[in-house]
Amino acid sequence: MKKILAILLALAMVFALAACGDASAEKKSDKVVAYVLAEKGDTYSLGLANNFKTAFEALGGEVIMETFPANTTNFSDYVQKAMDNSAAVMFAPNSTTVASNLIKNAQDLGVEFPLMAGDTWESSVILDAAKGCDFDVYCSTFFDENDESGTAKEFVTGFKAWLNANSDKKDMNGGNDIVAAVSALGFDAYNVAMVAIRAAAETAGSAMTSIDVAKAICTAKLENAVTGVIQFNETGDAIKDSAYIKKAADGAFQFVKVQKTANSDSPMSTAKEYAEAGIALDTANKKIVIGVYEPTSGANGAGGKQEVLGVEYANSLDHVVTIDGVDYEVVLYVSDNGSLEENAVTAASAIVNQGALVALGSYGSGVSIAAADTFSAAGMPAIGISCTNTAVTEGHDYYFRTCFLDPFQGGVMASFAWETVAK
Amino acid sequence: MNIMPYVIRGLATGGQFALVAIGYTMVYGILKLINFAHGDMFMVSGIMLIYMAGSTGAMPIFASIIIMVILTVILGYLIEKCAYAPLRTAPRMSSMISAIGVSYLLQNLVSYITGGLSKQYPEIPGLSTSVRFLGVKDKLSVFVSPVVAIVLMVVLVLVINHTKFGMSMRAVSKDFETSQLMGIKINRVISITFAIGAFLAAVGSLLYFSKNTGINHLAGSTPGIKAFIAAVVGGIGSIPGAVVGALIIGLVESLAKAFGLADFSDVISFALLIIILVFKPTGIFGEKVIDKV
Amino acid sequence: MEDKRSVLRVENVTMQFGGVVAVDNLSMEVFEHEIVALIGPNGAGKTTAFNAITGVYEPTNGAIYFNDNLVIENHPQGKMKKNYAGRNMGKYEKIIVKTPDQLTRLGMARTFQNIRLWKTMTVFENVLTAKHLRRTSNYFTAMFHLNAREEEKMRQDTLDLLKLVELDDVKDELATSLPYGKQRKLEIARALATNPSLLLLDEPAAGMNPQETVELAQFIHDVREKFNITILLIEHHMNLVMDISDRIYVIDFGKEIAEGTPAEIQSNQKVIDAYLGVSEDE
Amino acid sequence: MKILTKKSMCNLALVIVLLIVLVCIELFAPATSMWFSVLRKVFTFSLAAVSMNLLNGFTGLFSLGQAGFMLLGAYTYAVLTIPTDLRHTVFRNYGDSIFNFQLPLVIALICAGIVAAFFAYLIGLPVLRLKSDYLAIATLGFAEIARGLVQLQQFGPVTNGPDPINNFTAPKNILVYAAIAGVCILIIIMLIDSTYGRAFKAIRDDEIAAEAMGINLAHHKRLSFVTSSFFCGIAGAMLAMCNTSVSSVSFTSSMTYQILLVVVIGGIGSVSGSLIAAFIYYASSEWWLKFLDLETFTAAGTKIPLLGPGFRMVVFSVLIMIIVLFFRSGIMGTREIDVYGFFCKLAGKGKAKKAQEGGAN
Repeated sequence: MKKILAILLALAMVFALAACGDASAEKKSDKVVAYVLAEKGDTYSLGLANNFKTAFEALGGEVIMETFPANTTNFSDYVQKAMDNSAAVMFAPNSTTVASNLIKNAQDLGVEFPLMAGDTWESSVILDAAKGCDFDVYCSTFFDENDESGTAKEFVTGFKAWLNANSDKKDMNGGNDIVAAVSALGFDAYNVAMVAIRAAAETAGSAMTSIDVAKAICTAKLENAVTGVIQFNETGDAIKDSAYIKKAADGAFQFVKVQKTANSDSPMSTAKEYAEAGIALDTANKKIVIGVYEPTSGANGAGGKQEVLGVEYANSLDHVVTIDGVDYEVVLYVSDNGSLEENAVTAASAIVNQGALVALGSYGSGVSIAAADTFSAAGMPAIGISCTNTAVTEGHDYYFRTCFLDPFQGGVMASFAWETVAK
Repeated sequence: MNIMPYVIRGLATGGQFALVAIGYTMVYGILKLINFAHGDMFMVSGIMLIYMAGSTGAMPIFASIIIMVILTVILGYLIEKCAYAPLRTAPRMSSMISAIGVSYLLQNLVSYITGGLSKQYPEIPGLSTSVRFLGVKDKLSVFVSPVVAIVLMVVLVLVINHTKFGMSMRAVSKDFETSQLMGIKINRVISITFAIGAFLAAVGSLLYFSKNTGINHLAGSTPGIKAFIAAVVGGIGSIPGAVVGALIIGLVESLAKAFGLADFSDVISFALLIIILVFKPTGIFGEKVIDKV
Repeated sequence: MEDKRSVLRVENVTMQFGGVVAVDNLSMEVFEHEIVALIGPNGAGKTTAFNAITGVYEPTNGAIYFNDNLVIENHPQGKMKKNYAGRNMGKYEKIIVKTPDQLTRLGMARTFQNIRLWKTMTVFENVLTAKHLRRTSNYFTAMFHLNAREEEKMRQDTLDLLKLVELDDVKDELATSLPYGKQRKLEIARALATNPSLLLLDEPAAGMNPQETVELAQFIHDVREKFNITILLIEHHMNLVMDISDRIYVIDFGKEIAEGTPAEIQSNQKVIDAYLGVSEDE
Repeated sequence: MKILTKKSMCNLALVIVLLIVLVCIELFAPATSMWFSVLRKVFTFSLAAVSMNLLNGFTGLFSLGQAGFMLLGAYTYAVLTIPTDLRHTVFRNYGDSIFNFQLPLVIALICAGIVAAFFAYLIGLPVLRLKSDYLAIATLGFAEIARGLVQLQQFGPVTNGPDPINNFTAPKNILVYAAIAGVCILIIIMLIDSTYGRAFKAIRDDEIAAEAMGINLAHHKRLSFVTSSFFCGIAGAMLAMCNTSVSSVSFTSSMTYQILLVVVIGGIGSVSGSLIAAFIYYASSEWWLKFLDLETFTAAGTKIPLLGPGFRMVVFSVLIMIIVLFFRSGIMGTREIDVYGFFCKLAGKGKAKKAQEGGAN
C-alpha cells in the first residue's frame, strides 16, 4: 500500500508543477506560423507536407512540422502543440480515417484556426466530422461538383443519375450521390485511354499492342476533360496549372476559388521509345480489357471504390472501338490491391494476366509505385488517377498520370493558406 | 510552456489504458498467459455500440451501452472457453499462438463487417460534452478517465483482498495445482476473471472512444499493446501496478509530444518496455519469483 | 587418507535465505576415487548444499575448491551483511561465481532428483548431445559438417559408453519410454559423457523399489571402477548408502553432526538421535 | 558420416524432381501466369518460416521479432543495390544516399543478413535472459522500434525515410529465389543436424539439464538468435526483390503473425513442415483463395453470400484457431519428410507383418 501512496503523491506533484507552469510564456514569433502534421511512413502525407513547408516558408511564413505514428487515434496533443505555438493555420494532409479523429479533437479543444489538407479530404467522411465545427475545413481537389463550365455540368448530372439508378453503385459511393473528385478523375482517365486506344488503332490496326497504346498516350490530348485539358509532359504527368479549393460547410463542399499557379511544362511532342514487346490485341474474342488497379478494401477502400465508379460510368457511356471495321467490346477488370504495398505486385500481375492493354489507377501513391515495375515489365501503360507523389511517374516510362502532383498541391495550398491567413 | 494540458491528457489516456491493463494483469496473474485478444475485445465493444446506437443503429443510447457491456462480458467469457480452456494443459507456446489467433480473428472479422472503413462513435450524453477545467478545454471523458480508473482499481483491490472469491483468485494465481486440490473450482475462477477483464475493457472503451470517435478494425491494437506495456511496467500480476503503469505511460507519451519528440512517441513506449523488462522484470509492484530446480 | 589427492573441498559453506539458514558452515572433503555420501533427515539441507556445490545457488559465505583450485567463493553482501548469523564472517573477500555449465566444463557432472532427460531425443541422442561440451569444432565448422571426423568419434564414444552401461540394446528408444531404473542409468551415463572427474548424484535411488536400489548400488560401484571416477551422492536409502559409500557426512538442520565410515556412522549416537528424534532433555 | 544413406538419397531425388518442375515453369509457363509472383513469395516466406522455426521450434525461444529483422535485411539489400545513376532520383527528398556504390546481388544479400544479425546480437544481449512470453513481447517491441526508426526523416540519406525505395536489382527468375532459399535452408538443416543443433534441441527440451551438461545457455541462445535473424535478413532481402519496392509500412507485426501461422501449420520443429505450409499458405492466400475476396455473382445474378472484400482473412484466422486447437502438431508435427520411409510403408505392408511374426518368436 505504501508504494501506491508514494506513486499517487508523485502524480500530485507533477500536477502542481504543471499548474504553476506560466501560461503566458508562449514565444510570440513575428512571422505567420503554420503547423503541419503528417503521418510517419506515409509517402503521400509526407510528400505533401514537405512541399507545403518549402512553399510556405518561401512566402515568408514559419512552419512547425511534426509526424505521428500510424494507427494513432488521439490527436489532442498535436492540436494543443499548434495552439501553444499560436499557429494561424494547420495543414494536415492525411487519410480520412485520421482526419475524422483529428477534426473531432480540434473541435473538442476549441480551435479557431482553419484546417487544410490535400485531395484526400474531399469525401463524405470529412463532411460528417466537420459538422458543427466553428473553424473552417478546406481541401484542394481536382474538380468541383457545381462547376458550371461545359462537360463538368454534364458529367455531374449524368453520374448522379447513374448512381441513383443502381443502388449497389450508390452504396459503393458511401450511400449518397455526392460526386467525389476521384470519380471525375477516373472518368477522365478512362476517356484518355480510349483516345489513345483509338489513335493506336489508326496507326497499327488490329496488329496493335499495348506498346502502341503507350505511344499514343504520350501525345494524346483530351480537350473537353471534366478536370480541364489533359496533356502529358516529358515525365508523363498531366500539365496542370490550377486546383479547386473547397470548404466543408454543414454537410456539403462549397466551392471557394480556383487557385492558379504558373506551370511552364510543355506537352510531349514525340512518343517515348519502348523496348518491351507488349500485349497483343485480343482479336480472337474481339475484346479490349482495361485493367482497373484500385484498393477496394483496406484503409483507402472508400476512395478506391469511388475511383472505380468514375471509370465504370465512363465505360457505360463508351465501350465499343471499331478496329479495321471490326467492333471490339471494351471490358473492365477490377483488381483489388487492398491499400497494401505488399499486395501490389500480385494485384498488378492479375491485370497483366488478363491481357489488358492499359491499366488505370491506383488511389494511393505507395501502391502505384509498388506496381510500376510489374506494368513496365509486361509493356503495359498505366494511367495514375489520383496518386500525386512524384515517384509514381519518375523513372517509370510506362506510368502516366491525369491528376496534379504533390509539389503542385503543396504549393497551391501554401499560397492559398498564405492568402487567407497572412493578409 | 504550459504543460498542464499535456499532463491532463496524458493522465486521461493513461486512465483509459489502465482499465485495459488491469484485464491483462489479472489474466496473466491467473493463467500466466498474455491475452493478445484483450485489446481487440476493447475495439469490438466500441464497434458494437456503433452498430447499436451509432449512425447505423437506432437504439436509445443508455440501453445500448448496457447491452454492449453485457455482450463484451459474454465475448470475454466465450474467448476463454473456446480459445484458452482446451489448451490449459498444452505447452505455453500453443496458448500464446491461440491468443494471437483470436486477436487476428477479431480484427479480420470486424474489417470484413465494416469493410475496413472507420465509423463514428455515437455521442455519449455525459462524456461527449466538452467542458473547461483547470484552463484546459476538452471532452468530459478526458477528465473523468483517470478518476474512474483509480476508483475501479480501489474497488477491485478491495474485492481481491477482502472477499472469499478474491482469496480464491489469489490462491489460483499463486499455485494452480494446489488450489485445485483445495477444492477451488478453477474454471469458474478463470471465467470470472475474464468476465471482470471484459467488463473493465467495456468501460475503458466507453471512455476512450467517446474521446477518439473514429474506430476501425485496427483501433484496438495500439491501446492493447500500450496497456500491456503498462501492465509490465507496473509489475505484471499487480492491479495497482497496472493502473500506475498506465498513468506513467500516458504521461510519458504526452510529455514527449509536448517537448517536441513527437516523431519518437511510439518508439519511446517500446523502448521503455524493453528497459523495464531487462532491469526490473518484476516491474514497480511485482514480487520476485524464484523458480526452484 | 592424506596422500590421496583432494578432488572436492567445501570450506565453511553457508546458505542463508532471508532469516532461514539452510546450510550452516558446512566443511567437507572428497578424495580421489572415493564414494562419499552426504545424508541427513528430510529438510536437513542436503539438496541446498548440493545445489550450492553445483553452482545452482550462490553460497552466502564460504569457498569450494575443485582439484585444489578455488572455483566458488562468496561472502555476505548488501542486506545479508547485517543479518548474517553464521561464523567466518570476514574470512572470505573474493566473489567468484560459477554457473553450472562452467563447473561441468571443469569436470563436475551432476544428475537430478527428478530425472531430467531430454524427452524428444532417443537414448543415443541424449548421451551424444552431452558430448557437445567436449567438442573441438567451432560453430562454423560444425554448421558446414566440416568436423566429420570429430562427429564420428563422438558417435563411437557414445556407443562404447552405452555398451559399458548396458543400454546399447535400447539405444534408439525414446529416453522417456524406458523403465525408471534404466532412465536413472541413462542419466548417469549422460553425465559420464562429459568426461567428468567428479560425479555428483542427487538422490539417485529416489522412487526406486528395493530390487532396483540393489542393482543401482552395483551399477554405481561398477561406474567408479570402470571410469576411475570420484562420486559424491546425497541419499535417503540407508542400505544403498551403507553399501557403497567409503565415507559418509551426516548433516542435521544445516550443520554437520558426524563424519566417518559407514560402520562408525551406524553406531554414532548423535546420528541415531537426529534420525529417530531425541528426548528434550539432551 | 555417411552422407548418402538410403534415406537422404530418396529425399535428394525428391528435391531434384521439384527442381525440374521449377525449371519447366520458368521456361514454359506463360509470362503472365500467377505462378511466378506466387512462387517468388513462397520461397521468400519458406526461408523466413524455417529461420523462425530454427528459433521457436528447435531452440524453444519464442520470438516475434521476425518482421523487424526482415525490415533491416530488405532495406540493407535495397539501398546497396541501387544503380549509382538512379541513386539521386530514389533519394530525391533527402539530397543523396550516403552509399554511392552498387554491390552485386550475392554480396548485398550477405550484407542484408549481416546487418540483421548485428542488430539481433545487440538486442539479444539484454533480451535473451527473459522468460518465454516476455521475450516474445520484447522482440515484438524491437520490431516496432526498428520500423519506427527506419521511417524517420532524419535517417533520410540512409533509409530514404518514409519514401519507398525502388529501382534496385530485383531478379524475376524464380530459379534465383529457389537457389537462395535452397542454399540457406540447406545450411539451417545441416546446422540442426550438427552438434550445435543438438545443443539447441537440448535447450528446447530442458534448459536446466542442458546447462548441467555443460551447455552455456546465454552463448547458445545468442548463436541461435543471431543465426535465425541472419537468415531472416536474407528473407527480407528476397521480399524486397519480390515486391520490387521496399517501404517500412509493410513490415508490421501482422507479417510476423503470418510467418508464425506458416510455422504452426507446418508443425513447430519440422523444417519440411514449414516448407510445405509456406507453399500451401501463400499459394492459396495469393491465388487459389483470392476468389473469397471478390463479390462473385451466380449466373442468375444472385450474390453468393459471405464472399466479399476481407472474407479471405477471416477464413485464415479461423484456420489458425482450428489448427492450434485441434491439430496442435500441424501437418508434420516434428517429423521430417522421409520419402524412403514412405515407400517402405507402402511397399512393405505385407513384409512388415511377416517381419513382426518373425521378430515375435
